Amino acid sequence: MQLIECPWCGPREEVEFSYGGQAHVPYPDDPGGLSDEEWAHYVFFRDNTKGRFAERWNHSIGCRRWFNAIRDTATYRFERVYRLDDPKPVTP
Amino acid sequence: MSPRTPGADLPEHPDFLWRSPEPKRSYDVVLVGGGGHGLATAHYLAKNHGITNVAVLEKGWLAGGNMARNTTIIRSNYLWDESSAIYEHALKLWEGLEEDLGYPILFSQRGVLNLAHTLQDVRDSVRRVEANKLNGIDAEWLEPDEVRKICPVVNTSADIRYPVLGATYQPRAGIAKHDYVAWGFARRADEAGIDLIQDCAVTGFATDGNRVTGVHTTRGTIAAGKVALCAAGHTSVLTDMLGIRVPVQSHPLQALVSELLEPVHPTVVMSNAVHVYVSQAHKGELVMGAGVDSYNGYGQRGAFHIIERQMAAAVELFPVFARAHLLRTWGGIVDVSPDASPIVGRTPYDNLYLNCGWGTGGFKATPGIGSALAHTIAHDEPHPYVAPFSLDRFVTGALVDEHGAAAVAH
Amino acid sequence: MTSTSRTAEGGRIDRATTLEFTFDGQPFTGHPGDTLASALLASGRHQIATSIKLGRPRGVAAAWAEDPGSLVQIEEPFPEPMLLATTVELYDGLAAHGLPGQGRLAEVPDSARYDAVHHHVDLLVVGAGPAGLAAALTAARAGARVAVVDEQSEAGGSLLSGTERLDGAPALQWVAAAVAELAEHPEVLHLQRTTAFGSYEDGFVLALERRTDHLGATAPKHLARQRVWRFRARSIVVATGAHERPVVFTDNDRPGIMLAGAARTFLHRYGVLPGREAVVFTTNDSAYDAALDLHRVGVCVQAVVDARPEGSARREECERAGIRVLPGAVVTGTQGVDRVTHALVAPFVDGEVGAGSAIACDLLLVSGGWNPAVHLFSQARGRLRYDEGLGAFLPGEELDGLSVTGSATGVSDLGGCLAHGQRVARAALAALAITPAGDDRLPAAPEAVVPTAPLVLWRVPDSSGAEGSTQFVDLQRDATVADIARAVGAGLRSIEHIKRYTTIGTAHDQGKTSGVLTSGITAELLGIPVQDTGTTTFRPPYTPVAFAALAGRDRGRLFDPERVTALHEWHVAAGAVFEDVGQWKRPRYYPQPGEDMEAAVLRECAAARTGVGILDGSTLGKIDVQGPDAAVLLDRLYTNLISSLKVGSVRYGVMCGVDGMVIDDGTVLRLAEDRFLVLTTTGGAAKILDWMEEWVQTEWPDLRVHCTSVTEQWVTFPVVGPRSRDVIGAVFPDVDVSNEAFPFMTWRDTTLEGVPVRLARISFSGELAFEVYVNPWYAVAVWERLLEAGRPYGITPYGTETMHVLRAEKGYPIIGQDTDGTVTPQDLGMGWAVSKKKPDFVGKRSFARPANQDPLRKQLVGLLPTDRQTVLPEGSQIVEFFPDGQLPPPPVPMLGHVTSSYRSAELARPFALALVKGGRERIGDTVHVPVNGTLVPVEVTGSVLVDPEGARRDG
Amino acid sequence: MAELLRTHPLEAWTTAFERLPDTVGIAVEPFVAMADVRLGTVDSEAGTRLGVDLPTEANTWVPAEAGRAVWLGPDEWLLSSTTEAPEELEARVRAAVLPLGGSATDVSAQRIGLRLTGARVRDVLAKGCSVDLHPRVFGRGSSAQTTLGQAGVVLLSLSDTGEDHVVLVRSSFAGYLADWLLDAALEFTHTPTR
Repeated sequence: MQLIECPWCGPREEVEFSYGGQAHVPYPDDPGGLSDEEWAHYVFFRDNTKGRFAERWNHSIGCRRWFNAIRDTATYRFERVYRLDDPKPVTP
Repeated sequence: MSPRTPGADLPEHPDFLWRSPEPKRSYDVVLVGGGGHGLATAHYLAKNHGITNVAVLEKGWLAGGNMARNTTIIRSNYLWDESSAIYEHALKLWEGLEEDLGYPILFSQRGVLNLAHTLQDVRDSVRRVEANKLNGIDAEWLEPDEVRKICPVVNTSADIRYPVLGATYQPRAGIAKHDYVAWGFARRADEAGIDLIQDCAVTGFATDGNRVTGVHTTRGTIAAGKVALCAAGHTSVLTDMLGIRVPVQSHPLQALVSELLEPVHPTVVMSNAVHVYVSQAHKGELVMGAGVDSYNGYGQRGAFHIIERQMAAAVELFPVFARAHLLRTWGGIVDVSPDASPIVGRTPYDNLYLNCGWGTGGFKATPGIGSALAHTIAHDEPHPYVAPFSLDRFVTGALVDEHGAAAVAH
Repeated sequence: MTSTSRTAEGGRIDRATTLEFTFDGQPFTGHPGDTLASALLASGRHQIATSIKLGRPRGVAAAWAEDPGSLVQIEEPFPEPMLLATTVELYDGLAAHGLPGQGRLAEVPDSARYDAVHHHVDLLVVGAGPAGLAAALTAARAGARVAVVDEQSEAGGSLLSGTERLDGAPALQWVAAAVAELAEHPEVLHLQRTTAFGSYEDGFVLALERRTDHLGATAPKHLARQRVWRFRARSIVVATGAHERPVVFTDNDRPGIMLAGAARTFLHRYGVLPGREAVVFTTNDSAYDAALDLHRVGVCVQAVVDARPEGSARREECERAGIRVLPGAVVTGTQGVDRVTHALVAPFVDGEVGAGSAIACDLLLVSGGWNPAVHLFSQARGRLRYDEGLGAFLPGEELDGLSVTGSATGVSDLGGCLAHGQRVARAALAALAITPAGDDRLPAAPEAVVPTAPLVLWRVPDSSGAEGSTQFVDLQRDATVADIARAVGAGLRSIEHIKRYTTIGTAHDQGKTSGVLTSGITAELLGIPVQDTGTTTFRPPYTPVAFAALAGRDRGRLFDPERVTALHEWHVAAGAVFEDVGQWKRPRYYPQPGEDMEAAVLRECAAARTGVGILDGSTLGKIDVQGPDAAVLLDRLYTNLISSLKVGSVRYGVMCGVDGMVIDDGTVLRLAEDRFLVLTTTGGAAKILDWMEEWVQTEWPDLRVHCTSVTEQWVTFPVVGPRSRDVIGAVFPDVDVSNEAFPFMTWRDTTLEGVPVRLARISFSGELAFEVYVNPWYAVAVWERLLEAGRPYGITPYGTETMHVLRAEKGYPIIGQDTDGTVTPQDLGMGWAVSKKKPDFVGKRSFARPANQDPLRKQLVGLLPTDRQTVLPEGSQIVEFFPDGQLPPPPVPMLGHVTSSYRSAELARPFALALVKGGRERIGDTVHVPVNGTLVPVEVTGSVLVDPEGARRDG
Repeated sequence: MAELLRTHPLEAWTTAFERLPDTVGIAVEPFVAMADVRLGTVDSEAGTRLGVDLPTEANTWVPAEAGRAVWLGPDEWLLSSTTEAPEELEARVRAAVLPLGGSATDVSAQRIGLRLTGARVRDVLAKGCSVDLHPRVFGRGSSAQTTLGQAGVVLLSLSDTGEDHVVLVRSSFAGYLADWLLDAALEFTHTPTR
């Protein structure tokens, strides 16, 4: 049972959070202008990185705020959490 | 020798299993991933197509990934025609596999019960049973008293939080001994001259236009006529090297085992609402699993609260399990696709074949996908069983949505 | 049975009290403080069971959880499968028997309680031996929040097994003082009988406390039998000691063969003489203590057989006591049947075994060195390092927040362990910015004697000709050196393959003694370094944990929360039959005496269609959406246009996922220009609120809108039927309920006795209907007012089943029943609810994909069995019409399936809704539905079967 | 007509709560008006308009005139009032925050409150709450939205001794939580017979 640092509520057990998959995948500006393939990539395709991964979390049992995190999918260790309006950290 | 105690042991393995060859410079076919699917594909390439200049590359030890970590449930009672077709193809092969491999794989057709706890579970279950029957798959809907007859330790009291309202039952379904299965395929492949190369991690691919020409590994570069990826949870790591995007996400899936117990549980029970699945394996241990951990993870471990919830479900459904002991927990990495169906077939590279996205269905599909993928590689044409599972279904929208429809995982 | 093998005095047992128990049906006695194993040994009973495969007699080989031999089944007071006699504390009335193979589960449910407790500490110390106690004292004195847990019944660890002295007094006096001091500190939690069985990320450690087992039948029923402690520690000190490692030799499994340290434990802690004539076989100095201690209490120590060519510096000590020491010698085998009678001893030179001789003994003690108990460190993903000198795997790296101390790091002397424990605790405190206390004294230990270097010896070559087939590596699996050799011969190289081939390490003890031996023997056979072989992975739990302990209190009623509405007690009193909808308990129908469901539902439906019915619809999800951009948000999430809705009006809407599949539906009330009340399905409530929040927060943070759940803020009572206007008009006389003043799909606010009430003309049945919304504080009062006012019209409470029939007759789908995640609004015939005007909404783009254009998509239609009798089972599949009434052989192509099916009072026949391929094109066709082996002909119809013109909604 | 009777979801538990010893006191809080307040920026103007300075520190609550203001998130609070009717509170708060771009929603019946008092209350809570409730960490003025057992709760500390808490729980979960608490308290309530 990991602790996840909610940017607002502080560290809480992982059961209080829900997972939102890859971060920084914006809704397309003009879905109607996309090809079927481009649209499919938005709907279904997400990176599945082994290692540092920028992803979305929601403190669903707590403050209900979404936030982003850089987490290592191999070790599960959270390297940092950041708010939605923060830019994606540059990962080495 | 004294008479053996119940649950004493399993059939002995053969005196020889496989060589540990040095990789050659070149093979006609390179299969990346020495798990169940890679080994089965190797076997059927040799057996059905006479293709033996084949290497199976395994980054760790053979069958050490999900093959070593699953709960060994075998069934074919999936909802959609496309799914039940390939799983039923697999089940028919399972039924002759012991003979084919000359290996005691302990395939025990003890039946699988999928319990229904809500009215919607009942509707979904009947729907699946009726579809299975029309597809020629053995399937029955059982009322609670019939469930109790098949598995007396299931709590079918109406007075529990989520009473059992009935179950689907597939009598031909069952379990097998996973290591024996993998080793049986491996030994046959090795006998056919196929090189099983362990401790050989793929670090990159050599490509030329639309073709993959070779595989860079920790044991050198290996040229390849055709390449197939059978790496389950690690598929994305490989496809990332090739610049191919595949819509799978890798999640931890945990399982656990108890000590050896006198037989109490004669079948396999799965429950989605009261989340747990259980069988009692050959030596007498209870083997159990539950849902996947929510987040992406390659760590072959999950969080313990999943296990605790699973134990609560187990004791709720099987009150007599209360003082059974959890002996060992472990985790695998399942690659889950958006529609909970596999992704198999051709790729943007002419001679590269993809086989992934099996989620929790990988083990039961082993011989089926092995033979269908071997066919696909040999004929350079998707076998009819795998054709519906092409990558482009996500573009057209023609999904095979097993979780949306059946609500039955594993 | 008398205690033939008890010492005259000493030990930690209460000799004044006698406990009676049975083993294998025979009566025995023991004392408080005994384990089942010590009590049996005290009675001279060494054989506990027979082995699983070979049926060989097996006994007590160690003194605690590492014992591979003493598997027992508890029968009384309650059956519990497969425990070790060495870890079962004795109590009066215990009945057990030896267990060769499989344990037995009780046939009745376990009524014992189990629970779990969260506990936060600065420092968690695992193990109350010398190093652990030193660490705990250091932290406690610094004022830190400390927990110290230890798996034994009392603190002391290895000190319980020996004669060590501290500050010139018996070391256990210091232990007692340390325990007393810990108890003085209010922030210290000290738990014995508590096994830390798993360590995870972020200082999370799970421990099992056995709270009442040792009390046997007198255990208080209101206390949890076992408790899972969920520690969250800022820092963890692992002081779990070390397990002694045997040396493998031929016939090394007979009862009476025991680890040397275990013999000291039985002697000093339990006052048990484990034998009369002993041979001690060792590769290191630690076993000399066992030899000397046994000698002191009168055991005839026949020989100390030391595999090291030069023996030990302690040889003289033994010889002074008259104990023969044989350096450069090994035990090559044993004799005996149910107890060892002879050890076969032979010279051992350069790895070769010479000619030997038999030495009579009834106790053969073995020590091959010590394996630090690194399980928790390894579970926390710590890397292990093989130490050539010790022949053991040690912690190979520093971990953040977890340190290992004492003999778990390979330190072997008492003073060293104490100092190490203190040092590690101080470092941990420093990392937490906690200042150690000034007065932090540890007792003085006698100066450590530097031991003679140990010899790493995994096994003695088999000179018996049996090729290792009776050289047992894993006694619980009857797995031998020959098995490992066979695995290696089969081509296996990985320790994981060898484990699976031989099954070593898979039994109850999970390889506590066999794991490292297997690595060593495998390395030897393969000719590679042990480091390269490695170990198999250490996985939780460290020792087995009962399922029920992990289930804790989440059982029975508390397994999963039951959610209920404010009217639940009323429903119960009214005799409702409930349905589980998610976690909600909803009344399904209200049978009257003698009614089955069908009769009740026909009655309830008839009331709603001809008179008036009333439903508790409070479980519907409700979301208050406020803000200047509220309409913008809803326009983006619903397929239809919401922004054009007028204040005071209501609109039905559909929501899709980005894949264009329907995820929820419901009505939307516009409360103000900037405020909407969104109704969701019961199951969709939480999901849709999350869905809205996700879009607002992650995609459209510029939208000025807030979403708040008000599901429990309002009860919702649909009052349905032609007489509903009379009822509403009577209860709310200040509301003009005429169609003109209060048209369909509008809402009005009013009050009842000053309490705000909202009324809405919404109909999920096609009938004239009013929904009543009120604060649930007043739910019962308002419900009863409505019933009272409806009495003249025969107002009839109805449940979800009737609701389903009524809506199905009107062709209204239930999301999740008539849809399955693969259904679009167009498939449901709700193209009218998909806006053509809006440039975009969630899911719109997916409607343009090729698969969405397929004319054979499944579409929602009605089905009427032509026999006017058969109620098609929901879930039934639909096939083409076969004129001969026979199904062809499989596979039979399927056209779709029945999603909803009922008997209709209104239609006077059964009907169904179904998803059928190209269904709307098939209206008028007859198709077949296989039901119980026969084909039922059904006519495909439109989905609206009752009042297709919608004439009834205005009464 | 008579005034409308109010019924509490935990009426049936009253006797069980009354039987508890002082060390694990559980009492149902009276009905109270509550509003969920959303507001982007909290400044003195907001404080003036609302009559309470909303706490901006996470996991805290402050007393408000005849009620409390509980931090629920960076732009969300739970405001209670013992003197106003639910609709009055909502109307007043909504009027106060609307001009500031905020919103307010009546949630008076969304949750019910339980007052937990006594020396063993922290032990009872620790059986199902993973937040550190040590009074040095979770003293008076602390709050947490978290889970207790399997129910989402808002937990408020009312003392610096760890012996006085309020648990707010969704009304539909009230019965579950009441059962859960009584079961958790059993070991402290049972009179030993031996």
